[in-house]
Amino acid sequence: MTVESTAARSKQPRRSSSKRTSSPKKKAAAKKPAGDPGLVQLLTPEGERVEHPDYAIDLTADELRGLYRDMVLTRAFDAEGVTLQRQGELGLWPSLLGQEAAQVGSARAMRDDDYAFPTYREHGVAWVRGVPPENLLGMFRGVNNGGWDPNSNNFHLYTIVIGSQALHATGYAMGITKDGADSSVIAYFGDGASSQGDVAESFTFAAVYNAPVVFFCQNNQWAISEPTEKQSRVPLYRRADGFGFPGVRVDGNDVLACLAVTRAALEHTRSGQGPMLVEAYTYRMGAHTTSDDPTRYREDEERKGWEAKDPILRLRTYLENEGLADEDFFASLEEESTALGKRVREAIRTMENPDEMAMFENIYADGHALVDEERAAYAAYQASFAEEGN
Amino acid sequence: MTVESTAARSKQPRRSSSKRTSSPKKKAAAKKPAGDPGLVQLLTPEGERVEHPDYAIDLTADELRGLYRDMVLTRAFDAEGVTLQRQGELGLWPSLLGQEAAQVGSARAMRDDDYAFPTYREHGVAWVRGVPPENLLGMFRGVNNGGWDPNSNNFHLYTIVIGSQALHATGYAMGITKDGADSSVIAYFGDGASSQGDVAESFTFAAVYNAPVVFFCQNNQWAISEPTEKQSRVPLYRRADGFGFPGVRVDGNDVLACLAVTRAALEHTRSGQGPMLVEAYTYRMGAHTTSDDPTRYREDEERKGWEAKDPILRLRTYLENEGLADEDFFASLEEESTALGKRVREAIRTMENPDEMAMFENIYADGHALVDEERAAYAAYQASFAEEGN
Amino acid sequence: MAAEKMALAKAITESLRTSLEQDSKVLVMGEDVGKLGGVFRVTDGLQKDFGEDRVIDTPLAESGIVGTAIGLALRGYRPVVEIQFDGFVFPAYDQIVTQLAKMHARALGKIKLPVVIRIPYGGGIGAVEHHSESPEALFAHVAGLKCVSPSNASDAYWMMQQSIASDDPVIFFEPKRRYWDKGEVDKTAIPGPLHKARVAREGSDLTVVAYGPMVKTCMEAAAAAAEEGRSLEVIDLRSMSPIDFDTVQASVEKTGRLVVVHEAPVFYGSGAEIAARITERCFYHLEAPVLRVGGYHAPYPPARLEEEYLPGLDRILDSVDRALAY
Amino acid sequence: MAAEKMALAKAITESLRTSLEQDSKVLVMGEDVGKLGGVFRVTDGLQKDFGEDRVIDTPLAESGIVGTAIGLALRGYRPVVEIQFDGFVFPAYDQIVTQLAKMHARALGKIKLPVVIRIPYGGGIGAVEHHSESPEALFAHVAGLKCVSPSNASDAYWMMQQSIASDDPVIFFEPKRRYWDKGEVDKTAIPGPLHKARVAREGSDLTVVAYGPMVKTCMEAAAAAAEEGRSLEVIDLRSMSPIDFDTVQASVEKTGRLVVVHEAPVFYGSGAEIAARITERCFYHLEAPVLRVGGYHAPYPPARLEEEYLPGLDRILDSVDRALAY
Ligand SMILES: Cc1ncc(C[n+]2csc(CCOP(=O)(O)OP(=O)(O)O)c2C)c(N)n1
Ligand SMILES: Cc1ncc(C[n+]2csc(CCOP(=O)(O)OP(=O)(O)O)c2C)c(N)n1
Ligand SMILES: [Mg+2]
Ligand SMILES: [Mg+2]
Repeated sequence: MTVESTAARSKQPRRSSSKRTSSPKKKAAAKKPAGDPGLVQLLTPEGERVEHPDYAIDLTADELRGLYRDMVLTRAFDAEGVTLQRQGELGLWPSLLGQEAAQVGSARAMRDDDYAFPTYREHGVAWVRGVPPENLLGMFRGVNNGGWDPNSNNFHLYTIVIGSQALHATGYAMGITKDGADSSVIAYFGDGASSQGDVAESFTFAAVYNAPVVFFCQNNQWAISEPTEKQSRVPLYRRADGFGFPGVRVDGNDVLACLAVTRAALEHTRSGQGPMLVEAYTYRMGAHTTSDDPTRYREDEERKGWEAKDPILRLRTYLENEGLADEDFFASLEEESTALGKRVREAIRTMENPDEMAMFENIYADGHALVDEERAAYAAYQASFAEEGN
Repeated sequence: MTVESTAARSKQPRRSSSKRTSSPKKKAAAKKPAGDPGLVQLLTPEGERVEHPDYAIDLTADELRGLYRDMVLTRAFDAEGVTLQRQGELGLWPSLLGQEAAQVGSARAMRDDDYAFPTYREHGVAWVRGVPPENLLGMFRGVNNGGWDPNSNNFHLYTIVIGSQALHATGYAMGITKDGADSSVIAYFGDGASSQGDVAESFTFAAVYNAPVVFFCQNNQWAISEPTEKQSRVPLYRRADGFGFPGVRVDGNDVLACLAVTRAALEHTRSGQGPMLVEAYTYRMGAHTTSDDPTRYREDEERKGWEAKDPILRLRTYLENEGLADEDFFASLEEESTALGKRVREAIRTMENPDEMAMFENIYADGHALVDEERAAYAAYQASFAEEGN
Repeated sequence: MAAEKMALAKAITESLRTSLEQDSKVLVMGEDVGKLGGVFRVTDGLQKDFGEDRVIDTPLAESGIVGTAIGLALRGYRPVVEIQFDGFVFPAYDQIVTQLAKMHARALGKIKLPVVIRIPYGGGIGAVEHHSESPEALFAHVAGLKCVSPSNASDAYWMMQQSIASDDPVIFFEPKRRYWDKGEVDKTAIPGPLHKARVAREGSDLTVVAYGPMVKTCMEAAAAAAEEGRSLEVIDLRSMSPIDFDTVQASVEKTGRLVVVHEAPVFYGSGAEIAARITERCFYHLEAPVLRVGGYHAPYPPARLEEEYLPGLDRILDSVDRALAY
Repeated sequence: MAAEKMALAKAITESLRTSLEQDSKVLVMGEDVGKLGGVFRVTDGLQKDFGEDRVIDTPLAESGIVGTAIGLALRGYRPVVEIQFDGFVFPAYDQIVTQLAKMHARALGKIKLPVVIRIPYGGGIGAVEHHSESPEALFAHVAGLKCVSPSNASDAYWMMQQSIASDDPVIFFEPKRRYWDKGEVDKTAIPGPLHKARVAREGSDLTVVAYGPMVKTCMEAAAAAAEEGRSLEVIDLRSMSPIDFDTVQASVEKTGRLVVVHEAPVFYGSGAEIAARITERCFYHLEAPVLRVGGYHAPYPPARLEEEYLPGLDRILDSVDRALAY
């Protein structure tokens, strides 16, 4: 865990915290969500707390501010990623803008000993797991292909080949069962990824072996230029049913609902009932990556509609309305954001290129004669320039 | 169509045949199936006709005898395959014993212009489509890798890599839609195959493009030594639902139900509603192939239990009880079976080995310089022996 | 003379457009090929003009794309499939190797599968992992497939149409880092055969064989060598399966020396096949062993190292020097 | 002396058993590996003795098998995966090439993936399509993987344990048509390094390199050649990645001639790599070009033609003659 994470992740779900924010009075006032009854929501876009029969949540003011802070800081360094790409410091940046609640909420549901298998956009999950943002940026700068130690935060490397990590997550979860442990795993993937055979196979394996894995699908409505209807003609959460495990759709812009639903899903897996699918219904507010031009395939109207559902805004409204955070909190968080952006910027700008001999390293754990030969030949070749230079 | 098929496949579903066997009186007497309510059944193992609210069927005596004859003859030449393998005439034979109803029933539901994509065990489907049995045996003798012309009977080649053909079937169905035709496609595969990513991807493509394809899964309870529970923890027909199309489980040993359900499924696809999944619940009575030894992994008890549900037996009982076929019919069918066995045996025994130069043929439609070179070199090499021999 | 100057990517677009126009059975399919026009804009505008029925955005599943393309081909269509990047062809590898490549033989010729698989390949564009690979040897080894790669706009234009016209499956490797390089395209010309190599520059001291993105680099190397008084003959192979060994042989019989250059790792790469076969064909002509310049036996490195990883002028000339020193 | 005579398949069984006994992290997984003991009975009895938790029957999905094996390895396990036949490895190819091979490098060494993938490979058993292929070049080209193949029971026994002990992914090619061949296995011996070639027969006129199933055929060819007064040195390569070029080079420097033999198609096959590299290393020693004997550029043929397709004594000796005629 690094200092920037809001709170140390607990070894157990934080269910017994004492100070609760939703007083009975408040609870009584809570409304049923207005929208899709199949969509789990605990906080409306307008910042109103609503109850859901199956998913209760009861957080301290501290915890609520912590979730808010996680989302704000994630958004801040994500924006920095976009800027750094524009400035040529990064080759590419896949922004998570709009998906902060899905990522922070789900990741905050995890225990330290749980394991996250991300795709390439889970900067918010990484943040919560305590992976320093600079580490994430390295691969988009082109200095490595990942390179953080997955085991130091139980946060696997980003996986670019769509869907592959769902199987790694499942295998890891199978291993947990073999160890007799009660940890769990979250496999993150997108709406587009749901079409990959690997994801279907991971559903099969997880179901057959009762593996403790939560499949967390961020349906951000788009797979680059393709809307979700190009991947499925029914809501994605329903996919699970055909494999024999439950699926649920949660408002992916509602951090409370994401936290509550993922927590319940993780508990479900821990109890030996096998996997669960969570579809977080959200929106990719930005381009697919900095290389993408969404004006070619989607209307700005659509984006605008989702702006009203912003995950950060609604929690802020709630915090303000309930008097759970004061101006100082917001002001100091803004400073913290700026500082984080600066820190990331500086870290990137001073990030050194790898030594060219690194090409020949870490290909094999136990070595390989050809690699040795090629390394030596390359070194000799490089040395020949030095000689010529003499 | 070859002469041995019972009846010319009609261009339209044979719904308007005049002479019906189930008189109103009989209908009134029909019982609801006793077993799993989710399992569509029209003929009990005891040979009693039962009704199903969603699947009516009304066949002439001729048609019923035809189905019976198809099953008997299929079983006959299938048995011949096993014998020929034992005698060393074939390298391998995958017997369909027990699955005659699933195959004959589903195939009889097809129109001439529909297309079947089999796996490697659909001898009964091949039979109905009019593929001469000898042609099927060639690949198991090792004289070719399939080699019949798929387009002459709209029956694709056997596909050995599990699950692959589901995608071919789906693509073919997508082409039908593009052509504006109202043909349909059946993709055959097994319970084991349901785990393959390719099958899941075919579900996705078929659903998204509304492709007219019926996924016909013969759940024969085993994938070599693995019971279906190793592939799924819920009934396989439910898989479809998560992809947004209907699935139904039919008694796979009930040829009437298989015909009725597949007919309805094909109609469903023709109406532009996209794919449908049919799970035919059946049993592989024999070994996986002649190379397999099922005593290593399953109890003979199980097999015995299924013997009582034999697809041929129950139709015979029905025909006899209803007076729809007389002794002459059964006797002459037995002769016909013997004759077919003999014909296949003779055809196999006299089947010539391919010319060795065939190795170099049909690799490319438009030729390939290296193949030409290798062909020439091989011919020269062979000729060198002839010279030495002189 | 109808020659136009256009970028290599644009030449492919035009070629696809022409094919779509001329044959109603031609389809274009892949991820994001529709409205977006593909991540490299190679299919730009095609869906608008030919409709969603012929220019098809597919679900995100490469095995599904190739598998359904096979089915469409069985129904009489001629699908041109786009794989978004080299590193994403592997989920489709099974369908390509066990089905697409073998079905014609399996059917004793009664089935033809005119499917083109377009793969933007190779490095040099500063991309993240899986976006810079050169997997051609993994396809060329497989009988039933043909593998080609244009190095310039004109070849891109013609070879694409020839590939679509071919009744065999063709893996069409597009040198993505040359997409924006412009060249003359004469749409009225009569193109040579698809699988014939081209002598891109004549020379007498040593033959350099390359294809796709490396042709340009080798031409630059030849120019640099010329300044040092060395005459390199550069052959643009164009086709990795089949390989036009005759053209290479003729050149090596003249020069006596051969260097093969490709981006793909050298180990088990196409250079090995060329070296082995040309050595057999030209044993008495070779003054030096065939030398190979290519990628190392390593995963494609992060972008900041790719200049070191990829064969460049210096590494090519170093091998030329070594070959000439024999 | 503890040597026992046992069949090659049995030696693998014993080796797996020993590994399962010695390291509780070792798992065996695949289709039908449990009760059935695998279609070749290589895992016979293991599930009975080690339980379903360690000898795991998997769903019928090769990508899933390899993908979950990777996940298990990430959790600290050492999975030994069985692919039922050579032709069925391709659905797993993406996981092998893009994940298994590259994750160690992606993690800058912080992840190790000790996964063994067992592939019964090669022909000669009269099987139907997809059951007789030799896809080793498709794996050896890929950095991050190691590829080995034993030719005899003793090597099978030791190389399997060494592969399981290796912290790198190993593709373990089992010469299925030699499964029933018996050989001495000394379980108390100290085995040589996994990737070292072995001089299987000494000779002076010409070197023959082979691995896996072809070693026996080459030994027979050498015996036949000896009767005609020709002394062939036979090298059992044992490892296709890395390749022990030093051993081959030493031999070729002595004999001056090399024939490489494998079942896989020659075009882009391992023989190409060996020919190219040995020609470079031994340019002045070679009296003849390196000749290759292998499969044709064709899908593996139906069983009735495999004798013609596969390299046999005559075709090997024909190439030997040709090499000696230079
Ligand atoms: C196997 C594979 N095919 C194609 C790509 C190229 N690609 C990268 S992201 C992407 C879309 C992914 O969409 P989704 O799964 O919804 O995730 P999102 O980007 O929306 O987070 C595609 C097609 C890839 N990375 N891997
Ligand atoms: C991709 C692939 N993996 C493995 C095999 C080996 N294999 C042949 S049949 C079979 C079991 C198939 O079971 P199922 O799908 O239920 O069909 P059934 O044989 O019962 O008809 C297996 C594993 C194969 N042919 N293809
Ligand atoms: Mg998405
Ligand atoms: Mg089965």
